[in-house]
Amino acid sequence: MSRTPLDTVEHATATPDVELPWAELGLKKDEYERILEILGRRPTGAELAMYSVMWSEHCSYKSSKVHLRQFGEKAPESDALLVGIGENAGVVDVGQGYAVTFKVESHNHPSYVEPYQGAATGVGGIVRDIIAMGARPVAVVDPLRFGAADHPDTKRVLPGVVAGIGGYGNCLGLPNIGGEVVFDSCYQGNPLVNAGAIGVMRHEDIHLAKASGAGNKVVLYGARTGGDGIGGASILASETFDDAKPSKRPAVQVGDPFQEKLLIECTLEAFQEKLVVGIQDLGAAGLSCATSELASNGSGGMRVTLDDVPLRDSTLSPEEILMSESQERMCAVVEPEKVDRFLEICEKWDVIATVIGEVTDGDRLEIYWHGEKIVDVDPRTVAHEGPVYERPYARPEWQDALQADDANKLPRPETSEELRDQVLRLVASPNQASKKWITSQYDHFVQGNTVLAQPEDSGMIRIDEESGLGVAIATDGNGRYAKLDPYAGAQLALAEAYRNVATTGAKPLAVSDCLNFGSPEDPAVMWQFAEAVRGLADACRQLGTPVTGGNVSLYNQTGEVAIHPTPVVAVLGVIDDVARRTPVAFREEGQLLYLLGDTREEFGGSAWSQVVHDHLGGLPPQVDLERERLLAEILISASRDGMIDSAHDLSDGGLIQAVVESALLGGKGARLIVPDGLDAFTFLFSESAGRAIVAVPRSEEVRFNDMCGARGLPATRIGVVDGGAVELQGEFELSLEELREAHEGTIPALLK
Amino acid sequence: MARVVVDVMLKPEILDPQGQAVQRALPRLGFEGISDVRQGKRFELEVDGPVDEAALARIRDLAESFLANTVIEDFTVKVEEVAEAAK
Amino acid sequence: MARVVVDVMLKPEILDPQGQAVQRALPRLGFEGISDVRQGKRFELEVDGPVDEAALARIRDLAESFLANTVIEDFTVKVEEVAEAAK
Amino acid sequence: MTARIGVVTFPGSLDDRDTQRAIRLAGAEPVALWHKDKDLKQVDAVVLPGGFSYGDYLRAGAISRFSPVMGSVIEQAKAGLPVLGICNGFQILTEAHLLPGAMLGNDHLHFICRDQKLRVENAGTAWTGDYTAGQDIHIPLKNMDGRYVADDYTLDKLEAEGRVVFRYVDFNPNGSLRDIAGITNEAGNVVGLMPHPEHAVEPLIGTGRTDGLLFFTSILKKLVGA
Ligand SMILES: Nc1ncnc2c1ncn2[C@@H]1O[C@H](COP(=O)(O)OP(=O)(O)O)[C@@H](O)[C@H]1O
Ligand SMILES: [Mg+2]
Repeated sequence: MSRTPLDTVEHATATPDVELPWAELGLKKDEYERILEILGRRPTGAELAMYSVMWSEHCSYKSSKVHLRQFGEKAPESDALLVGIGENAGVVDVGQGYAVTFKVESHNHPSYVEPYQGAATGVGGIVRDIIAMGARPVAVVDPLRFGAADHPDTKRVLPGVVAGIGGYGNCLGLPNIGGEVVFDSCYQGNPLVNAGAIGVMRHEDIHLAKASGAGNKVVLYGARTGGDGIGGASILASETFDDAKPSKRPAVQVGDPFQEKLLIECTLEAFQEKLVVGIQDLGAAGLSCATSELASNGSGGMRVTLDDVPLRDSTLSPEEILMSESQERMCAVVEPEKVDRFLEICEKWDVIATVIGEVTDGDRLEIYWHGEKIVDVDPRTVAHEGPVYERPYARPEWQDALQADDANKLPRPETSEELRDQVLRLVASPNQASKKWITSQYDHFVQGNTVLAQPEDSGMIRIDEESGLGVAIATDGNGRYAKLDPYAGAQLALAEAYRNVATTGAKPLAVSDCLNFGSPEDPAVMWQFAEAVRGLADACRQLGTPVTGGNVSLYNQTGEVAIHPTPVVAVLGVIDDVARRTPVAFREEGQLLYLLGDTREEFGGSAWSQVVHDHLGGLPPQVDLERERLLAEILISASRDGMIDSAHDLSDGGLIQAVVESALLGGKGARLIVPDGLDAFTFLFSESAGRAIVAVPRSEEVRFNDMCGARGLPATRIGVVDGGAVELQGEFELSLEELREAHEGTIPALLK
Repeated sequence: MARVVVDVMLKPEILDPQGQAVQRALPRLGFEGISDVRQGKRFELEVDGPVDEAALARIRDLAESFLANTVIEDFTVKVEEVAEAAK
Repeated sequence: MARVVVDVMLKPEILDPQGQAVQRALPRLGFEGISDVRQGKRFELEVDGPVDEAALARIRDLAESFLANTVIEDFTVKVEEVAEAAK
Repeated sequence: MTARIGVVTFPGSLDDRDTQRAIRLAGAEPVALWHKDKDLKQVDAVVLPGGFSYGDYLRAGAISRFSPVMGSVIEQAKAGLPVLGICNGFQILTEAHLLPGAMLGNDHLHFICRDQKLRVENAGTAWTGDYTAGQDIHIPLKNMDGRYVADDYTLDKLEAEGRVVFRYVDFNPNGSLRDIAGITNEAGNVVGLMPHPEHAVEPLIGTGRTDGLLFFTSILKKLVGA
C-alpha cells in the first residue's frame, strides 16, 4: 500500500517541509542533516529507507570503522592474499591454481528471539557471501556462546540454535567441520551465534560485487521478496509519515535451505559458463544494499524498476521492498546477450529470476516505481560514505581491581585425591566436556572430502582429489581472557586458532574474525573493542597472517551489563597433502608423549579457576607470538616428515584436558610423569600458551628431539601412551571408562 | 477426558517453505485450483478432568509460551467434539 | 475462495516422539493433567471456486496419495468456517 | 567392458557427486541422470543418492517420488533393473512403494551423524554380493528421518523372506523397528538403506574406513559377470 501521492523525487523536491520519521528509522539528527546536504533536498521515503538501513551500525560499521582500519594498515606482506578486506569475503591463494574464500559472521540477536530460524538464516547468510565470490562452498563452522549451562533458558536456546545450524547446513550439503561451544552467564540474554563458511574456486573464477558496463542487466534471482525483517520501514509505508502504526512485519526471517541449495547450484552453473560480470548476495538491508554496493563498486550507475521484483506479499510498499531482508536471494549483473542463458539455468533449477534493471552510463542509482522516479542518489553516499564515529573510549576503573584479583593465589589441591577429583570435575565441566551431543547433529561427511572434523584441533577438507591438497580451519576466542585483558585476549584467540591449524599439520595463511562486544556507546566497551582490534592487528602482522574480512556485532548487552568482550578468530591454513595430517587421538601404545613449549604458573581466566573456584581475575596467559610461530613450524615439519603420530594443542583446561581428549578419542590411556621443575598441579592445569603435546613413535624420538633442540623449542618427555587409564605417576589413576562417563555425560544430562 | 486441539501456523506474512513446496508440487500431480497452501502443526492434548475456562486458559498459556513461538507463529485452541467426522 | 483443512496425524499405534517430548516437558512447565499429547500436521488449502462434493473428493484423493502417507498416517479433511474463533 | 550406473540428481540431492565418485573408484562408469528426464540413458543400474530432495518438505522423499525420472525407475525396477536407494533414496523408494514400510523422524528428534556398525544379513542381493552374510561393517550414518516402521505383518514377512539386508548393531540410532537399517524387495534387485556406503570408500576421508566400496564392486560384478 503506497502513500498518495507517491513520494517521488519530484514530489520530495516540491515539498521540502514534509517531516520524515528519520529518528524512528534509527538515524541521528546530524546524520539526517548530512543526507539533506548530500541530496540538496529532502530524501524521498524510499531514499530515507535506503540511507537508514545502510547507515545503521550493522551495515556501515560506523563505530568500529576507525579501529578496523588497522587490519589494513598493519597487514603483513602476504603473497597469499588475492582479495582483501572490503569484498563479500577475502580470497586466499592456496596453490595449484586454487583460491579459498572464508568468512565468519554473527547472527546473535535473531538467534535469541527464535533460535532455530535465527541460527539457520545465519548459516544461509554466510554461505551466500561465499557463493557471491564465485566459490563453491565446501564447509561450515559454528562458534557458539550460551548462557550458564544449567540456566533454564539455555535449554530453549541451545537445542534450537544447534538444530537450526544443522537443519540449514545439513540440507545444503555442507559438512560442519568445527566451531566452539562456550557457556558463561555473561551470555545469558545475548547468546553468540557466529557462523563461518569456506569456499573453493580456481583463481580465474573469482567474482566481485560490481556492476560495470552500461547496458548490462541486473538480475534478481532466488526467493520472492516478502515483508521480512523490515521493522521500521513499515512506518514509511503508513498513510502519513507520522502515523506510526505498530509494525506487523516480522523481525525474524524463516530460512528455506532447499531454495538456497538451488541458488548455489544455479549460481555455480552460471559461473561455469562465464555468464556473470558481477554478483552480490542479498543479506542485511536487502536490495538497498545490493543495488547501492553493486553500483558504487562498478564504473557506471544503475537503473532499477522496483515493480519487477517478484513479491510474496503484494501489499509491500516500495520502501519495504527496498529494505526487505527476505532470505535466499542474489543479484547478478549479466551482459545482455547472456541474459537468456542465465534465465534458462535458473529455470532448470526452478529458481525464479527477473531482470530488474540495468547498468547505466551515469553515476546515479535511480529506482523507479509505477513509472516514477523514487530514488536518485549517488550510490557511494549510501554504500560507502556513511557516518564514521570516533566514539570515546576509556579503560574501565574496574580493570585494575580485576587484574589484581590474582588467580594464582587461589587455594590449590593439597592431596592426590583432591588433584584427582579436580581433574574429573574439570573434564566434566560444561565448557570442557565433550560437545558430541551437539556436533553429532551436524553432517561431517557430505561432499566426501572431509579429512578432519570434530573433535579434531582443526577441520580439514581435501580440495584436490589427485594431489591431496587440502585446507584447514579453526576458530577460537576466549572471552574470559579478553575480559582480563582485551589486547592480550584477542592475541590469544588468534594464537590458539593458529596453533590449532598447525597442530593438524597445516600452514596457517590468513584470518577472518567476528568481533562480539557490548554497546559502543559505553566507553568501557569501546575501549575493550579498540584494544582487541589493536591486539589482533598487531598479532596478525607478527604472525604474517592477514585479516581478510570479518564481522562486528555490537550491542550484545542487557541493560548496563555487556557480554565479555569476545573476539572470535578463524584461521585458515593449507596442507599440500592431506595424507600427512596429524590427528588428535593416541594411536599406538608405547609411543612417547612430549610436551612442547614452556609451562608457567598461569591460572588467570583458566578453566580450573572457573570450575573449581568460580573465579575470574588476574592476568591471562602471556602471549609469545614468536614462540607460537616456532611451535607451528615444528608441528608442520614433524607432520610432513612423519615424526609424530598424533598431536593436540593445549588451551583451556591445560595439559590434562588435552591428554584426556586424546586418550578417549584413541581409546588408549597414558602414563604421565611430572617433569623436573614443575609441580603436579601446574603441570596439569596451567594454561600457558604456545604449547602442544605430541605422540612420537620410538623410532623417531632421536630425530624429533634433534629437530626441537636445533630450533630451540623446549620439548619435554612427559610419559607414554599405554593401557586403559590416564595415570599421573605417584598421584592418581583414572580409568578411561570413568573419564568417558565424566567427559561425555555432562552435556546430554544438561539438555535432556 | 476431553481432547483439546492446538493448531499452530506460521503467521501469514512469514515465509512457509513447506507449504510452498507442497503447492509447487500440485500441478505435477495433476492438481489445479489451489491457490495457496500453508503447513502448520496440530497438537492433540488429552486433558484429564473437565475442560472449563480455567483449563482452557492454561492451555492457551502453554500454547503461547511453549507450543508456538509467537514471534513467527499464530495459534488457535479448540475443544474437539468427540465424534469427529472421520476422513 | 474457501479454505479446506487437511489434518494428518500418525496412526495411534505408531510411536510419536514429538508428542511425547511435549508431554514430558509439561511438568517442567508446571503443567499437570494432560495425559497424552500427539503432534501432527495441518495443511490449509485455499481453493479457488466452490468447495462442492467433487472438489472435496479430489482433495481427499490428494490427501490420500500425497499429503499423508497412509502406511503410517491418518487424515481428515474439513471445510473451514470463515470466521474462526481466534486464539 | 564396464557397467554404466546412473545416479539421479533431484533438486536438493547432496550425495550425487560422492556416489558418482564411489562408482568410479569401484571401476564402473557413473552416469548422471536428471529428475526432470524420463530417460534413464540405458544404464545398467540406478542409485538414488542421499540428500534432502525438495528440502525433505512434507515428508522425506514424498515430493521426489512424483518426478518424471521416478516414473521410469519404478517401471524398470519392477522389470528387474537394480536400484539402490541410499538414505533419501531409501525414503523415496518407500514413498514410491518399491519397498514396504515408511521412514519417520528419528525417535530422539535430532539429526544424527555417526560411524555406524551394521550387520550384513543378506549377501544375496544385487548390491551386497561382495559381503558375507553375518559380516559386521562400519558405514557413516547421517539423517533426520531414519526411523524405519512397518506393521508387524510386514516386518515378519520381511524377516521370514530374508529381506532385511542390514541391521544396526550395538546401537539403534533412530528407533527403527527391529533394528532394521536396510531392506530389499522380493526379487532382490531393489535395496534401500539409511547409512551411506558412498562415504566409506577412501581410507583418508570421513571415518577412514572403506567398508562401503563393496556395494559398488558387488553391483559391478553382478552386471559384468566378472
Ligand atoms: N559448535 C560446534 N560446531 C562444530 N564443532 C564444534 C563446535 N563446538 C566444538 N566443536 C569442535 O569440538 C572440538 C573441541 O572444541 P574446543 O575444545 O573448542 O577445541 P579447541 O580447544 O582445540 O579450540 C573441536 O574440533 C571443535 O571444532
Ligand atoms: Mg585445540
